[in-house]
Order: sequence, then C-alpha cells, then structure tokens
Amino acid sequence: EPYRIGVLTDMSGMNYDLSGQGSVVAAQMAVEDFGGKLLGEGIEVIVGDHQNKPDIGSTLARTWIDEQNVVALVDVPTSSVAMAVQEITRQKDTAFLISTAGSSALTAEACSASTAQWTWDTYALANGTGRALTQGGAKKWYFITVDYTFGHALEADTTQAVTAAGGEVIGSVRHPRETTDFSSYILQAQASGADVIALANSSGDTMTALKQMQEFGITEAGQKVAGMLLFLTDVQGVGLDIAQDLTLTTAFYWDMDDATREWSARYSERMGGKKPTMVHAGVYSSVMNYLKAAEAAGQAKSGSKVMEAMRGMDINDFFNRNAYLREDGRVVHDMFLVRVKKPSESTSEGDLYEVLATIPGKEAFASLENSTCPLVKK
Amino acid sequence: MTTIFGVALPVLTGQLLIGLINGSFYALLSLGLAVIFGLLRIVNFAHGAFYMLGAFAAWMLLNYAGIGYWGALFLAPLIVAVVGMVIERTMLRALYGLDHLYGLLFTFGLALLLEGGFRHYFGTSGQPFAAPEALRGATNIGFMMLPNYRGWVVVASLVVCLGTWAIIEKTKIGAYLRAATENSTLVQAFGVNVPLLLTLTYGFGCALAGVAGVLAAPLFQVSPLMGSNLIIIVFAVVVIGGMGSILGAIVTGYMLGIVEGLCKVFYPEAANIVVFVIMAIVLLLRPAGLFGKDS
Amino acid sequence: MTATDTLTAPATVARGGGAAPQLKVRKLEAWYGESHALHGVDLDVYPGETVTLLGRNGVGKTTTLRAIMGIIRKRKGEVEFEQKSIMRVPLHRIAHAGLGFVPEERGIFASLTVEENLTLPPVVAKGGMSIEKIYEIFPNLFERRGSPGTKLSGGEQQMLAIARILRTGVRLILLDEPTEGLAPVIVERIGEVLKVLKTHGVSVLLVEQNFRFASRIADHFYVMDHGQVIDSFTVSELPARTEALNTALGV
Amino acid sequence: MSAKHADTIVMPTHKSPVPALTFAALILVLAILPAFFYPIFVMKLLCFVLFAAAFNLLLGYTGLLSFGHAAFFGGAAYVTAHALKVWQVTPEFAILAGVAAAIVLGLIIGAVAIRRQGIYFAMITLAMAQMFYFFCLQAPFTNGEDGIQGFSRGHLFGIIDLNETMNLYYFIAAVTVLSLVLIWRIVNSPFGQILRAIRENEPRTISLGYSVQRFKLAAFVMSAGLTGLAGALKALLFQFATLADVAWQMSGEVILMTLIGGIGSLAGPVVGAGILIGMQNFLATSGLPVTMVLGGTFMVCVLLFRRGVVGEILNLLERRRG
Amino acid sequence: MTNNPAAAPADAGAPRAVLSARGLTKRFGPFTAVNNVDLDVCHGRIHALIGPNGAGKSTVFNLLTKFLKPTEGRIVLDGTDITAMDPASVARMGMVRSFQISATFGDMTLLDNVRVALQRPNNMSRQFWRSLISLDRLNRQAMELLDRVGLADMAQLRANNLSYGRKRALEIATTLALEPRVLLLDEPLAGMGQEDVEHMAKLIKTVSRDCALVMVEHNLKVVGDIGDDITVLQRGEILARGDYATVSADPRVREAYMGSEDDSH
Ligand SMILES: Nc1ncnc2c1ncn2[C@@H]1O[C@H](COP(=O)(O)OP(=O)(O)OP(=O)(O)O)[C@@H](O)[C@H]1O
Ligand SMILES: Nc1ncnc2c1ncn2[C@@H]1O[C@H](COP(=O)(O)OP(=O)(O)OP(=O)(O)O)[C@@H](O)[C@H]1O
Ligand SMILES: [Mg+2]
Ligand SMILES: [Mg+2]
Repeated sequence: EPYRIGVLTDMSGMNYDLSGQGSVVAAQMAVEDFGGKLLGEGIEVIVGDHQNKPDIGSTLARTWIDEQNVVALVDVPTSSVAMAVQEITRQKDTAFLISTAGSSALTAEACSASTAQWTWDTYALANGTGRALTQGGAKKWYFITVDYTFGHALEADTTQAVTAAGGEVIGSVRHPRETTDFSSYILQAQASGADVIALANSSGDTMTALKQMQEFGITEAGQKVAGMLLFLTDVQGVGLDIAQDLTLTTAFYWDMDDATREWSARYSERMGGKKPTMVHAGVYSSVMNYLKAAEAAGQAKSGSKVMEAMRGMDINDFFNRNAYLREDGRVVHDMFLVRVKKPSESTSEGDLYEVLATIPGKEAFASLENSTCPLVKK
Repeated sequence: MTTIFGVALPVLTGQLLIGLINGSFYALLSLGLAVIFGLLRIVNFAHGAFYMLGAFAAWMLLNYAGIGYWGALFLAPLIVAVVGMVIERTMLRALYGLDHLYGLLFTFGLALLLEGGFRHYFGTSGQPFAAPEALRGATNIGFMMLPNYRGWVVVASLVVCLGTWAIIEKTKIGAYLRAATENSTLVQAFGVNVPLLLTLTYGFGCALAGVAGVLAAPLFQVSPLMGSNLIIIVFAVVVIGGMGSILGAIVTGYMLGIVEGLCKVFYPEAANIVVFVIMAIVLLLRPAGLFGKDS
Repeated sequence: MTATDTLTAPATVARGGGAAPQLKVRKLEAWYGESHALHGVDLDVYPGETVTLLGRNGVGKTTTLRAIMGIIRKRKGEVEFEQKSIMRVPLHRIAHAGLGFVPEERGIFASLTVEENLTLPPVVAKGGMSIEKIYEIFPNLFERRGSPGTKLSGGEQQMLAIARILRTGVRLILLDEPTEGLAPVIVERIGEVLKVLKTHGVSVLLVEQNFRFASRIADHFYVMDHGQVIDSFTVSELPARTEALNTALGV
Repeated sequence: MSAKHADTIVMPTHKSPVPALTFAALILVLAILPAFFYPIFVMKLLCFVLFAAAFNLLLGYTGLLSFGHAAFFGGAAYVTAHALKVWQVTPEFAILAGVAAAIVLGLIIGAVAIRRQGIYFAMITLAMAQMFYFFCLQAPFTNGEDGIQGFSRGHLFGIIDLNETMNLYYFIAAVTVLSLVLIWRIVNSPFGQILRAIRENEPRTISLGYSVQRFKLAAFVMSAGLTGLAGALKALLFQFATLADVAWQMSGEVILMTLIGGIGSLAGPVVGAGILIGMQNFLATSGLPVTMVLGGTFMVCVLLFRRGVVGEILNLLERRRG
Repeated sequence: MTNNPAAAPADAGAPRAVLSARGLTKRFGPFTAVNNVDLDVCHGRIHALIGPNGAGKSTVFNLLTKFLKPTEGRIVLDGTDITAMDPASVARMGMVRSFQISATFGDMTLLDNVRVALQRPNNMSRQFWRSLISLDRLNRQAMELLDRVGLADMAQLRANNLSYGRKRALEIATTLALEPRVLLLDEPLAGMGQEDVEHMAKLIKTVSRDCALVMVEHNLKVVGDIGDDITVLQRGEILARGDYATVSADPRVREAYMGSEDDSH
C-alpha cells in the first residue's frame, strides 16, 4: 500500500483562497519533486474538505490514519479543526504539518511531539509588525480589536512588542466579529491622534475596515494603518488602491529572489496564473522536508520519530531561511516586513509587496523561555 | 466641550449620523423582506444572497461589460429581479398553498446554493469595487467629516424606501397584493392577474436587495458571504417592526441603525446583540411588533 | 334544444324569449383531488334571468359555481358564456368576460377596510352601481366603511360580499347562499336588491337553501343531487312541484 | 344506548408490538454495527440521530419550527467540555451539567419564543440563538475560535473508562436508545395527545381549558434538554466543543436532517441524520462543493419530497394497500 | 325601556342565574358595539340571543366567554367575578363555548377528540411518562358522550371525514365532556341542511337540561321551538326580552328584525 499524505483543508468555505486547492497543488508538487517514492513505496496525496467543522475534520483524520495508511496530515485551516486534529495525531503519533492554522496554542499548552507548525503564528505576525513600525518611529498606537479571545491575544502580543520597542498604546476599541460597519470605530481611532491604527482582527473584518478607512481619509491625514493578520489574498481582495502603504509581516513573498520566483512560477502554471500565498509555499516546504526526514528516519509511521529526525536535519529551502524545528513543534525561520505597493508602483497583477526588512526567526517567534508546552525541558 | 455621559457631543452626533447610514441598509433590506413576506407570505431567507448577488452583478458589469457604477445602479437590481422572478415562476410558486415554513426552508436552501456557488467560483476573499469618481472624498459638515458616498447612500435609500411605501400603501396594487395574500383565488376570480402580480412582487423585493447590494459594494467587500450574516439582523429588524408592515420595516430599519451606532459608543461589547435584545423586549411587550397589527 | 341538452323534462315554457342562453353548461364534471364531485351538470341561464340551484347539503351546488368560474381547475365538459367557451380562459380573465362571483364563505379581506374591500374588484364593464348607490342600499356598510373587513358582523360581511360585485358591472352573478346567517329583515332587503338587478338586466345564478326566499325571486329552478341536475322547472310550474320538492330537499 | 354497547365498539388501545420490535431491532443493529462501520462514525451518527429526534419532538409533534436548536446543542457541548476539562468531574455529571444548561437556555428562549407561532417563532428562536452564539464567541471560557479542546473523557461513575472506544460506544448507544424510547413515550402519552390537539387546533384546545402556552413551553424545554443531551454526548465523544456547534448553520442542518428523513415520525429523523451525516462525510472527499450540494438538496426536498424519505415510503406502502 | 340597569331582568322567584352580566359595554374606538347590556342565564334553560345583523350578538358572546375584554360592566359566574379572567381559566370554571367553524381536531379520531377534552378534568394531561393505554379508562365516558350525540358507531373515524352537521355534533360532545355549567353556542345551525337542523335542535334541548345554555341564532323556527328566554338586541342595546310569544309580538322587534316575515313558518 502506498503512503498517503492527507491534505485536510477548506474547499468550500472562507479559507478557500488562502489555502484550499492551492495547498493541494503545493503538496502534490512536493511529492513529485521528491520523486514519488518513499521508502520504496509510492506516495499518494489525498484531499479532504473539513467544511470548517471540527467533527468532520477529526473523523476524517481518524479514518485516514486508521484505514488509509495516511502518514502525514497537512495544512488544516481553521484553528478549532487544527486543534481537534492535533489531539488525534498526538494520540496516534502521526505527523501533523500545519501551515494555515496560526493559533499559538498549537505549539504551547496543546503542543505535540509529532507536529510541526510550519509557516506562521499569530504571535509572529503581530510581533513583527508591532516592533518594526515602532522602531521606525511610530510610537503611539491605537487598536481596533475584534472582541473575542483571538483578538485579545493579538492585541496583547502586539502591545508587548510595541512597548518593548519603546512605543505606547494610547487606546483601543473592541468590535464584534464580522462587523459590517467600522465607521464608529474609525472615528474613535481617528480622534485619538495615534500614529498607527492597528487592526487586530482577521481577514473579512480587516478588509472591511481598510475599505472604510479610506473613505474617512485616514492615511491622507497622516496616520499609518497596520494589519496584524493579513494575507496576500486579503490584499488582492481589497485591491492596491485601498491597501497601499499598509505595513504587514509575512513568512513568504513570491518575488523575493530567484528561488522563490522559480517555485512560484511552477505553482502559478498549475493554478491558472494565481500567485502562491505563504501558506501554499509552507505546505510545499513542509511536505518536502517531511519526506526527507521520513527517508532519513527509515520509517514514516511514527510521526514523532520523523520529527526527531527533522530536528537533526537542515530544513532550509526557498521558503525556510535560517530555519530549524523546535521541540515544541514550532518551525523557526526568518519573517519579512513588507509594505503594500501603490497602484502606480505595481507593474503586474501579482506585484503587490515591497520587502522592507527581514526579521530574524529568533526575534519573530515567541521564545521558549515562557513556553507552556510540556515538551519543553527547562 | 459639551459632553453627554462623558462622550463629546460632536462624536455623538457623528455616531448618530453613521447609525443612520447603517440603518439605510437595514431599512432597504428589511423593506424587501417585508414586501415579500407581507404580500407572498414567504420568509425570504435568500434575501442576503440576493443582496450579495446585487453587489456581484455590479462588479461583473464593471469587469466583464465595462459598465460603471451608475449603470450598475439600474442594471444590477434588474438582473437580481430577473433571477428572482425566474425562481419564483419555476419553483417558489409551488409552495404558495403550503405551510409558510416550507417557503422559509426552500429559500434557506436557495441561499446556501447561491452563496456556495459564488464561493466556489469567486473564492471568499472578495473583489474590490470603487465608489464612483463623483462621490469620492468627504465633506466637512461641521461636527464631522462625512464621506460623500455615505451621504449618497442615505439619500438613495430614503428615496427608494419612500417610493416603495407610496406604491404599496397608496395605490390599488397594494390592496390587490394584501388581498391576494389572504385569498388569491378569489382576487383572481375578480379579474386580477395574481400570479403575474406575485412574480413581479417577488422580483421587486429581490431588486430592493439588489439595490442595497450595489450601494454596499463600494463600502464593504464584494464577497459571497456578505449577506449571510447581515440577513439575521435584518430578520430581527423585520420582527421588531412587525412582520409584513412596510412602514414598520422602514422606520425600524433606520431606528435600529441609530440605536446600534449609539451602542457602539456607550457599550460596544453589546453592539452585536443589541438588536436581538430589543427584539426580545419588543416581543414581550408587543407581540405583533412595533407597527404590526394584532392578528 | 335537443334531447341531449338536458337530462330532465323539457321546460314547458320557452325561456329567454328565443334568445340564446347567456350561460350554457353541458356535462360539467369536476374533481377535488381524486374525489369526483360533479358528474355531468347541464344548465342554462338566459339573459336577465334569476336561476336558482336547489339541493341538500353536499350535493355539489357550490362546486358547480366554482367549476363554472374556473376556480376548480380539474374539470371536464363545456361552459359557454355569451356563446364563447370559457373552459380555457385563465381565471383572471373570466371576470373580464362579464362573470362575477360571490363565494359561500364570503371572502372578506381582513387586511382591507370595508371600503377597500368594496372597491377591490376591478370594474370590468360599464353599468355597475356607484359606491353612493351601494351605500344607500346598505347603510350599515357606510357606517363601518373605515373598519377592517373582518371586524364586521357575519351579516354585514355577507352584505359586503354582495355589494362589491354590484360595482363591477358584470352581466351574470354567481351567488352562493347569500342569505345564510342573515336576519329576516336583511334577507328581505337582499331580495329587493336582486329584483333591482333584474331590472338592470343582470342575470343571477343563485344557490340557496332557503327555498322560500328563492321561490320569491327566481324565474327558473334546477334541483341537484349527487353532483347532477335531477330536475328543472320554471316559476310557473312551482305550485305543482312543491310537494315533490319538499321530499327531494328534505324540507 | 348503553355504555355496554360502547364497549363493544371501542377496542382498548392495544399495546402494539411494533414499537417494541423496532427498538429491539435497533438495539440489535447497534450491537453489530461497529463490526462494519468505524465506531467513531457510528457514535457521531448516534449523537445526531438523537439531536434530530429531539428536534422533531418539537417540529413534528408540536408543529413548532425552531431555528435555534444549535444553541442547546452547542451550549450543552460547551458546558460538558468545560466540566470535564476545568471542573474535572466524572462524565455523567458533566453530561448532566450540559443537559441542565440546555434546559435553562430552553426555558429562557422558549419563554420568549412561544408567544408567537409559525415563522415568527422560527425567526425569534434564530435571533435568540444568534445572541447566544455571540455570547459564546466572546465569553473567555469557550476559547474563541480554538474551542475547548483536549480533555480526558474520564471514568463513567468513576469506574468505566470511556477512553476505551468500545466502552464509549456502548455508553453512547445505550443513552441514545433510552432517549429515543423516552421521546417515543412522550409522543405517545397523555401529554403527547394534548400536544397533538394543540397542533391540530390551538383555539379549540384553549377553549377546552388547557393553558396552551405551558404545554408548548414544556415541549420546548423537553426538546431543548434532549438536544442538550445529544450535544453533551458529542462533546464527550470528540473531546472538544467549538463554535461550529452553536452556529446557526447547525440549526439549519438539523432541520435538513428532519426534512430529508420525514417530519413527524420517529424513524424520519433517524434516517435523515444518517443520510446527512453520511453525505457530509462522502462530500468531504468527493471534491464537490459541499454547500451547493446541501443547498440544492434542501430545495429539492422542499419542492419534491416534503414527506421525507420515511414519509414517502410509508405513503407508497399505504397506496399499495389502499 | 327594559334595559334599565336597575331593573332585575329575571322575574323574582325564577331559578337562580348561573351567569349574569351587568352593564356590559364594548366600544371599538368610537363605535359602541354593545351598550349597557344585562343578562341572566339560568340552569336548565336555553337563552337565545337574536337581533339583526351587526346588533352585537357575537360581541356579547365574546365578552361573556372572555375572548374580548368589556369596556365597562361586570360578569359574574357562579358568584365569582370573572370580568378580569382569561378564556382558559374561565373555561376551567365550566364555561365553554363553541366556535362557528371547524372546532374539531381533524386528524384525530372521534374518540380521541373527546378524550382530549376528558383528559383535563381527569388530571391526565401532563403525564408524559405514561403510555396511551392509561387513557383507556376514559373510553367508557367518551363513548357515552359520543352516544349522546349519535356518533358512537363512528368513534374510530377521523374527524376530518365527517360531514358538517356531524362535526358540529362532535364539537358538542367534546364540549359536554367538560361538564359545562354554562354552554355558549354561536349560530350552531348556520349552514346546516334541514334534517341536521332538526337533529341538532333536539340535541341542544337535551343538553340544556344539565347546564345553562346561551345561543345566538337566526333560525327563528328553532328559537321559537326550544328557546326559553329570548333577548333581542339592536344596535348593541336590548330591545326586548321574554319568551318567544312575548318577543315576537313586540312591534319593535317585528320591524327591526323579522320584517314582514310571519312567525308561523
Ligand atoms: N375542498 C374540498 N375538497 C374535497 N372535497 C370537497 C371540497 N369541497 C367540497 N367537497 C365535497 O364535494 C361535495 C360537494 O360539495 P359542495 O360544497 O359543492 O356542496 P353544496 O351543495 O354546496 O353543499 P352546502 O349546501 O353544504 O354548501 C361534497 O361531498 C363535499 O364533501
Ligand atoms: N373587533 C371589532 N372592531 C370593530 N368593530 C367591531 C369588531 N367586532 C365587531 N364589530 C362591530 O360591532 C358590531 C356588532 O358586531 P357583532 O359581530 O357582535 O354582530 P352580530 O350581532 O353577531 O351580527 P351577525 O348576526 O351578523 O353575526 C358590528 O357593527 C361590527 O361591525
Ligand atoms: Mg355550498
Ligand atoms: Mg355574529
């Protein structure tokens, strides 16, 4: 029986653009590039649509592992589903290669020895942007925060980075998730006189807020806008006209060097011209490195053994720079601070970012010092 | 500076105005729902999907046909109306004689189908859509900068709402439609082409959602899911106003927009449930809704 | 008339003065779902006539009216109005041909006021009564013209149901049990209205259980049983028939 | 006429052997099912069977369409999960806590909603459940999008280890069967008879002196409690409770299950839950757009198969006979 | 005028009134539908309300059964003031009304229809844990009631399959199950064929022996045959009252209600 790699993603819901079909293609590319054979057996990529429901995701994960010889689960957007799947991969000691899910909890109290959270987490994005902008002179911050655990955490993480870099938070306002109208909050933020208005929310809300900020002429009046959690697809969604000059942190941008361009060109070809997001690149990199590690470990069944092998391996590639896998499952690698181009600067449809700075992995991700992961030995 | 409960007066006035803008959407959408419910006794769960369809139609007109905002303002609702009428003719019609719940369930399925379809073909992150040149920028109206486009939204929605109300309450069409909800066979026996009237009404109700969609396109992201959450609030608005009451839907729509705006200033944590709380209170005190007639 | 035109004894008195019938119904059958309610009804209404359908409960009188009007779509046979078949005419066109209908359950609309109810049916031809005239005949309605239709008492609703058809200018009215639930004085008044209609040349096809009422105003009678017309006679034959009728109707 | 005559005409309501046989068959099927199907999948199915049956108690027998049952399902799941994870009580108490929470919620939502009927009722329940959704989203104990995850199922009565799959299976199967029996009993009881009367003709029931509102509220709360039981079992089974269970889409799904299976029969929701859950599972790996397929199914069911699978079959059998 | 509130409507020495109303008035906005009406209904007698259309008969009826709230006036049932009570509690006190249309449980058998009515007085309505078999002990009583209205041999039919007249009979059977002390019937004969009318009139007469009965009816023949006390309403006020002979001889009644119709038909 061939080894199977299960890409468990959202093929019909709100994460479809960010992950979805692109993740499937990226995983297939990795398998092909690896040669299509692992430990003498074939490798197959299978796909599941968890419909953003943890019960469907976890049932699928279980049946895959128990009945279909799935040795690695890949991607898994939606943090509740990822958390549920992680419980199963931990029990069954199956490799879990997270790319889309960004909840820091996955490598904190809920961490697992067979997991690698490959691409990003909320801490890294918030922290990267917060620190970089404050160091750049924007000292006074105002938050528009989505009112639930996720937003609160994002705000707290950023605040920490901002104050550490010598800035201060002069106010914040909480809004309900999936708000259609941000003008009340924008007015309050505008009145605060802050240098930076930070959006501590996620894609749908961020996009609406950005659109409405332009109406109120926020950036024209000199205030900076920062998205704490913003993906390439979001920027494409609102358009450069509105997103221009936004500062954000990303793990990957297709137009950084020859290596990224080469891979992205191959990806685009298979995806009807679409550019890869960091999630897609992360899926490719994680699957590729997983296969190498499994080959090195001489087996694929035990996910934790593969991860152990991976920890002793060089996992750098076009996506991973200065990268290593930590015992809590976090893949530490360099992150990049980027600025969204103005429409006049953009030369082609996918030409969206200007890379401002590289954030070294050690600074980007939360250190192990305060880790709540039981696997971390102190 | 004058303050009320510790909030500066200009901020408060600004919020009131903004609430009115939000209310414009509630009013337009709940009006469409009320028209459809009041006259067809169908709870149009697909109303949010038609709203989305309106926005997408505008976007497609721009991107595939090169027709701009002003053209879309007329064409997009028309497209939505046609889609609505086709659905009414071919499917919804079969449900008229049945329990109202079936209409609700059918349109619920329709909403899933439409939203799912758009999600499948257009993804979820949405499409950009710019406001027309003429309405960009903002005007200083003393206590706040009012974005021009928002001013336009208020005016446009008021005109559409009042026009609709006048047509339905002040002409014989309204009487036909109300009578037809009670006993359509008899009205038909009197010589009124009820089936056609119903088709047109459904189309018109959907077109109202379409108008809201076009108006919303430059404000919100044009995305397949834009209507699915809004619709539940709009339901609440309709219930508060009194289901089927045209005037109730309009007035309550604007009113709740304002209340919600104020809530965002004084107690933002409750902003997303304030409408539902009001609904529960209204139902306890006046089961038929603020403007509803007791049955 | 040929023998097949009617199943009953031919009328001894020529009806309609040689004119063609205004409404001609032949072999009309109708179904409610699977159940066969009419088994071939034949009847004629001549211009200006008041014709009464008699019969016990449940024999199909209402069904006959509904089938003529086209409210029941599952039907067979032939209905001609003013020499044109109306079997294929859609329901909403039938009123425009000149047929008016007053249903048994009155069909007053709760969401409309009395006056709105009154003006609801579109005027299909000239010659209908004016609103003023109607209010003159039914002063109760004038008094209550602003209230919701269903807030009227049962009898007032019945008056309203009749009154609103008078406005439309139809030439034949199908009237289903108009006196049900009415006080004797009002019944009398309705009788007078029907006589006024006759002077205007409007024909009426009346369904009545109140035989005494019908006998005072009708020109011709049909008796129904089991979804068929079993007897037919004109008003002059009435005295001779009373005995037989009483048994047939169970009076 | 004498009462003696009366007795000869009316047969006493005989205890029909059919329900007992059906339940016996059900137990038998449940006993052997794990041999053929993945036990976790069967357990999930059972949770939804119970959910749909509890929902149908309200819709099918009282004629009230609730669009807010997700609140009871998900609410109970959260409370059970919280009880297991934070309070660390034994599973039976965690489940009881979940059910109690659902009952309290049912009382609150029901008290407001039963004042109206039909679609009004549906929309009020929808709005109230939405309020509860926002509460769950914002309340810290639910952990927002992550949900409450990763707790042990513990030992039933402190003895039986529910982390053993088959132990869990028999526990869930037993609870489900008992609950179905209970629902069957409620429907076929003097109380159920009054519910039927209310559905048939509410004003008449009032005029016979019944406080209809109380009966409706009682039915609503019973349905909420049993729905809560289903949610609690699901939390126990999957070892998590998340927002997906309180979202209004979940209310939509349970309606779809009932509709597909057939409203107003006990077997309907059972079949419907099976079909929908099976379909979701199948669609997950089929590559078809799930929402579109579900939406289309909904429409087709409403347009063409309003009686549902079970209803259509019964109807067919009846026609054969008639 | 007879409608002087001070004057006791019933003669001294007449049977005690079970239900009495004093000064009953109902206004709908500016319109007075019922004005200052006094009524006394006695055990074992049939009290008929007649009057021209729109006189306010149904409104009085609705006031008595609490389906409408009186604007003014008092209603006393068996010595208890019920003016402020809701319909369900009044029903529980033994005052039961009929509806003009379809007041049966269509999908249930006749037996079940009657049993539903019997469940409440027997305290068998809340037991959700007991089986339906427990209701069998109501069968004997239910069958007796069906027997009284002549429906015993149809006990297992569904109510929907009954003819109009029989539905009304069934309705009366369920109503009797509550052992009403006051029974109110609004146009019980409307829309019935001649045979049914006679049957129903007999039934009403029988039933009235065990309760006080109020009936609104246009069928003068029946009113003349079975009515004991008759109250004539006109424009919301009492025009006349007394037995049939007295009332029908009153010229005002003849003018307002009967018209030229003679009472001998
Ligand atoms: N909607 C219906 N569905 C099924 N059967 C019906 C329907 N309406 C009437 N019937 C049946 O059709 C037959 C004829 O009914 P119809 O109403 O025409 O009688 P009718 O002569 O008008 O009686 P009545 O004097 O009681 O009004 C009856 O047996 C009746 O039960
Ligand atoms: N809810 C209401 N609102 C306004 N007016 C009403 C209402 N109910 C009744 N009326 C009016 O009160 C008057 C008395 O009505 P009621 O129904 O009591 O008459 P009735 O004596 O029963 O007549 P009928 O014999 O025709 O049934 C009528 O003029 C009616 O229009
Ligand atoms: Mg009839
Ligand atoms: Mg009346």
